[in-house]
Amino acid sequence: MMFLQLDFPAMLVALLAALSAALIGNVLVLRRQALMGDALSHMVLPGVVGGYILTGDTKSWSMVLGALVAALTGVGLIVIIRRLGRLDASTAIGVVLTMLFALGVVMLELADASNVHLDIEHALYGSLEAAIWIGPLTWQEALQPAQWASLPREIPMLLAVLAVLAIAMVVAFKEIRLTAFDPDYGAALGLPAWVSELAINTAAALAVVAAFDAVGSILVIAMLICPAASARLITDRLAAQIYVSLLIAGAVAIGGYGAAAWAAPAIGLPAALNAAGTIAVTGGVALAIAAGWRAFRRHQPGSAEPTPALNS
Amino acid sequence: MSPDLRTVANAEVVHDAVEVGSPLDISGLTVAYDRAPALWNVDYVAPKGGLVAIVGPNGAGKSTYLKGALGLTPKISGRIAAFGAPITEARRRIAYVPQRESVDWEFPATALDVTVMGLYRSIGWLRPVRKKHREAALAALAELGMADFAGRQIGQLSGGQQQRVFLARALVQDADLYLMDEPFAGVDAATERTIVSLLRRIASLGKTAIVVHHDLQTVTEYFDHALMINVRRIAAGPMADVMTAENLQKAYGGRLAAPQLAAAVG
Amino acid sequence: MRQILAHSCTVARRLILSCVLAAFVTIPASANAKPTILATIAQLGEPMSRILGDCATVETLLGPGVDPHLYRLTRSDVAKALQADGLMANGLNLEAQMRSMFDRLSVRKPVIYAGELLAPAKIILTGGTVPDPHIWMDPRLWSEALSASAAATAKAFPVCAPDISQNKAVVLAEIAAIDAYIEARVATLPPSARVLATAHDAFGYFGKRYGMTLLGVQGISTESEAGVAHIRDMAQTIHDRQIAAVFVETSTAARAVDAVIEGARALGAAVSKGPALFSDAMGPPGTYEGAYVGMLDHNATSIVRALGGIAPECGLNGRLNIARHQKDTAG
Amino acid sequence: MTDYWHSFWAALTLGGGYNSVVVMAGLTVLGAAAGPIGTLMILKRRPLLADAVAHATLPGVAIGFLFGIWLTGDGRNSAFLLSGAALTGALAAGAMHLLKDGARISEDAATAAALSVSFGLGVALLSLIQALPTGGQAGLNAFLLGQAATLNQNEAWVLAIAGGAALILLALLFKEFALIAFDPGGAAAQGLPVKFLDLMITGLMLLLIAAGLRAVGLVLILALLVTPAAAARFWTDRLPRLAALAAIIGAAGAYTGGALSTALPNAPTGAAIVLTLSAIFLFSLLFAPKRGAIAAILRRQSLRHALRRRQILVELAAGANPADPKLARSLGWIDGDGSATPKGEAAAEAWLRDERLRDHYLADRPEDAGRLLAAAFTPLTDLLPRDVIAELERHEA
Repeated sequence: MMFLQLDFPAMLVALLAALSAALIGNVLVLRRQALMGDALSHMVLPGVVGGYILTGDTKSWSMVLGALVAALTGVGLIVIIRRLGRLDASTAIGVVLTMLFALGVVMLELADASNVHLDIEHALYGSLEAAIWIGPLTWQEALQPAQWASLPREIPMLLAVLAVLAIAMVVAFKEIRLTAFDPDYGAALGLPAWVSELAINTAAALAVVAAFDAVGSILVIAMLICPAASARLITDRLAAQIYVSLLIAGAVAIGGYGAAAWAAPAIGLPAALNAAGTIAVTGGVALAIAAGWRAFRRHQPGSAEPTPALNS
Repeated sequence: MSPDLRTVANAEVVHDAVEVGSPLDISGLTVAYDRAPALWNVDYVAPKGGLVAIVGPNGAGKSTYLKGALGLTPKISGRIAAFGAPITEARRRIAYVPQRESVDWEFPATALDVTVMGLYRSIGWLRPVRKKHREAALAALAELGMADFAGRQIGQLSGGQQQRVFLARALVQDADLYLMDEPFAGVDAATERTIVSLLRRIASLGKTAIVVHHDLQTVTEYFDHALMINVRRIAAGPMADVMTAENLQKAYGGRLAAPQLAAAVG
Repeated sequence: MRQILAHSCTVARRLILSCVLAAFVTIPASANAKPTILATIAQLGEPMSRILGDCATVETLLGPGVDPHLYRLTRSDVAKALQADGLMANGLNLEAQMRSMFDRLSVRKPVIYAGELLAPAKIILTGGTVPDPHIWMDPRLWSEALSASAAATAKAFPVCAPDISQNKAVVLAEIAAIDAYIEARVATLPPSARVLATAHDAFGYFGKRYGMTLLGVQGISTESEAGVAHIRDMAQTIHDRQIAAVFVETSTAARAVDAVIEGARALGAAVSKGPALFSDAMGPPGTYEGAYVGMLDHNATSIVRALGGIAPECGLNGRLNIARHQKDTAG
Repeated sequence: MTDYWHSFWAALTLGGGYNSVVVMAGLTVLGAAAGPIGTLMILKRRPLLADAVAHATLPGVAIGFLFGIWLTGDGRNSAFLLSGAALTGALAAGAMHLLKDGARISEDAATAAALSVSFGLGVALLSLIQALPTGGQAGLNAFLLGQAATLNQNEAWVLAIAGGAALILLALLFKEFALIAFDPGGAAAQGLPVKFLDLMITGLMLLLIAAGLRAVGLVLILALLVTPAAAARFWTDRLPRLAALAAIIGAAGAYTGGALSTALPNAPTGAAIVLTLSAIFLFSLLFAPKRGAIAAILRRQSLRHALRRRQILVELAAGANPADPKLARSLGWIDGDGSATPKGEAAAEAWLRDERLRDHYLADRPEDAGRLLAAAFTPLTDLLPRDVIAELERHEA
């Protein structure tokens, strides 16, 4: 019963969030925008505060919506500053990230919102462990659709986000590949760089903000990067990279949760560890293994042999 | 006003006349990235059919010319028409071959994947790549002697092979105008021969290729027209008319060694 | 089930929902001979465990020195909450991270929000709108909250009703005694010295109860950033009003207080850093300060002595060890 | 309103009281040191390494705390906390390096991975600490925001010493740093210890983070490292000036932001400084005279306009009717019936002459084409020395 009520929903939320993050993470890694997740996690603050100021409610869609608005504004600012100032992406990210976060802190003070427990931690680091499923007591009950209504609200939301991302990935796969690989050629074919930049950043902001609300920013930032970067080291094919990254994301989410929940107490620690943090660390372990494997394979003789043509 | 001066001015005005249906008709193209213009008031009407080399010293704006023609770089002024229509309406008929160094060759894609990109526009945005597209791309690769490498990740290809992939991508597009940015840079002799024969075939089909080329030794051999620029247009027209010692001096100044000059002028 | 008094509309709505659902839900634990009740903070858990006596086991979630505003749940905590037969929290948004989970669990087991059982008029509203959750700082008010919580517990666990009625009086009498002690000790302070300067505004109820003016360096939440103006003004006030001591708390870092003291001293004030007070957290379990009465004794005795009033060094019950808790406030 | 101006001015002249002076002094030195370090980091294309390193101090703080409990029973030992933070910060920088050079992961992905994984480790360790029955973990995780307003004298001294030491090292080794930032290959050829110097830049950054992070928070440190350096780029290209300007902007932003936070109620210090720096950045981005966005737009506009005038002159010189009679008439170059005025004739003639001289000049020195054409509408006589003009005119004759 404990597993069904406590661990199963938390693992499901972690899994769905990790899969969405990994999916869009593949695109960000290829486009060298891996730091977007970190940037978003800071840039949403003024939106969260603004959402609170407008509605006076600390836990509602208004704050998620505010976060999304702030995220899109921040992304737009980064793009504009890059273009106007001819700065590289990381510099523009550093400037905009600190600016918007500071703006959020000032809004927090001016609106006297600091009187509320609108703590930034809570807004940004939603708790994975709190996603319990109170409904069913047995697996038989759990299989009845009537019980699904009592699933944590994060699950349908994350499922929807994952579905939207997956469909977008499939439909726009060739455009994503084209604009990530050779934006100039894409523009020469009639697909301007700003269109893809806007579309991808919007999708990333949507996915990331939805996942922040459910599992917190640490897990999301790690899952944006680690699975995709690991898969990139393992395979040279884009489609394979995406599938491998999803596999890694799933394994890391489940494995990391297991390590936090059971392995830690089993080795004598006084309590379970924070699951989001442990999943992030597990993602790092996966990346380290992939990097090691790549280095090992490079030193193997014969790795540079030509491979036969694929008749696909 | 001296009659001599009047002729100069006349020449410039006459150049503004639009030759209807030319594959590429550019007038008054001025592009500035930062403060100094990269291209200054360049007019050029490409011939229908034929191989044109864009020559000029480093930093003369040769690549900028191609990008400006394609609308990839914001221009200060200038009119661009392709096949008698605005460039946006003619994109399908134009194949662009960017510089090889402009992309990340570690990118997870095979030679075939990259070649298929040439068909993306005719497939249509957000529509899937089908088997027939892959077959067409494979045929283009085969034409450039790359059939055996279709499934190879592009980072594992040699420089010449990578260039061939880019050419296959342009070839599969079945365009009427080819804009190539330094295709001969850093390729092996075999690839160079392949590119030359590809260019000849383009010309023989009555199509046009405009190619940025930096090697003055081979330019007269490979091409029949030239556009010589050094920020401004120095000269344009049939190869022999352009590659004069006077023009070369105007474009390159003291930067051209005597033997090169001799070879270029022939 | 569920003697949860509706404090707000949302709670009321949830309550209706939980009552409806409760009709179909069996509470396995109610069959249990000795129920387990999980309390979030020790200020609630410790007195409740004594009120419930041997009838129930009361566990406390947050350890010493933990800031409940920022506490992050781990699986162990959620498992405890799932396994417990009843849950007790302060409410009023103190346990921000846990609220939604507790609300969801309320369909399964009694969830008591002690602070929300009080009449809304008694709750201090910060900035006119936001309830201040640190009710335990006023022993009289907290007695009411404990009393109401005990009644709610007795209804939820009828088996415990006799124990509760037996123990409640003892515990509440102890609290009344400490309340009288604090009132008398604060009275020894000259009216001008009745100013309590602390690192965060956890002492609103304390100040209201005993007639002390409050000065806070940070806002009510531990997650906000102060401006220089605020620090400077506070230093100025401390100088102008000749305040003898500024206090830090065990659950917040002491930097802000250090800066204020430095600023005041630069103005020529003779101000010292008072002993660390317990605000959101209490002392280690098993010690005198780990109990609610001991915590209040520690706070009041420290405050009165540091501000120049008269109070016995070892507090009301002769068990205080103020020096021992100083190390927690370094840095 | 005037009250605010008054107290702002008082704060600017160090009359804002003890706390104000301490905060402004400490942060101004920090800002001055962070500016040039940020400049070098941007040049080496790793401006957000600081972000990763700062996040990576969290597990170090947690480890230092646990270590302190294990050794002394008390976690709040600042020596342990600080060395832990420095250690994991350095480890993260090293891990990033390995990922980037060893595994060929791009800079941004390596940074993001190091950042999120180390921060995740920190969060996991903190959840362990909060379960310990020891207490005293207050404030361990409060580093995103920091409390710059509560800087005390000791901390200000630490910042001043760390910042001052960094500035002195930067000044002494600036040539070497500049060389390895621009041209590591060349620097190695000259026998410079490139790896060591590279490590030193990272080390200086780590020093500032270790000294300032707990006091002023991650966001302020990051802003002091990135924003002044980015803003300075709009004013100059030359590295020594760039670094000096970044130092000045960093110091001025910290100083002014500190004063603002003294003068205004409810102005959080760190945020006030970040926003002051952001304002300087946005001002530079828009209004810098040469590289600013507005200057660039105006330059394009005037170039476009000049090209239109030139076209009219071409047409006039050829005896044709201008295709843009409106502009030609407004310039007084043609009269009502479209024929050239004497003024127009003269302008056309002057232009043609200038163009011819330009041709002659460029025929000899084609490599000057870009530069000479940048000033295409300035009369050549204003651009070239008189003897060169005379030489060209002889040629023409």
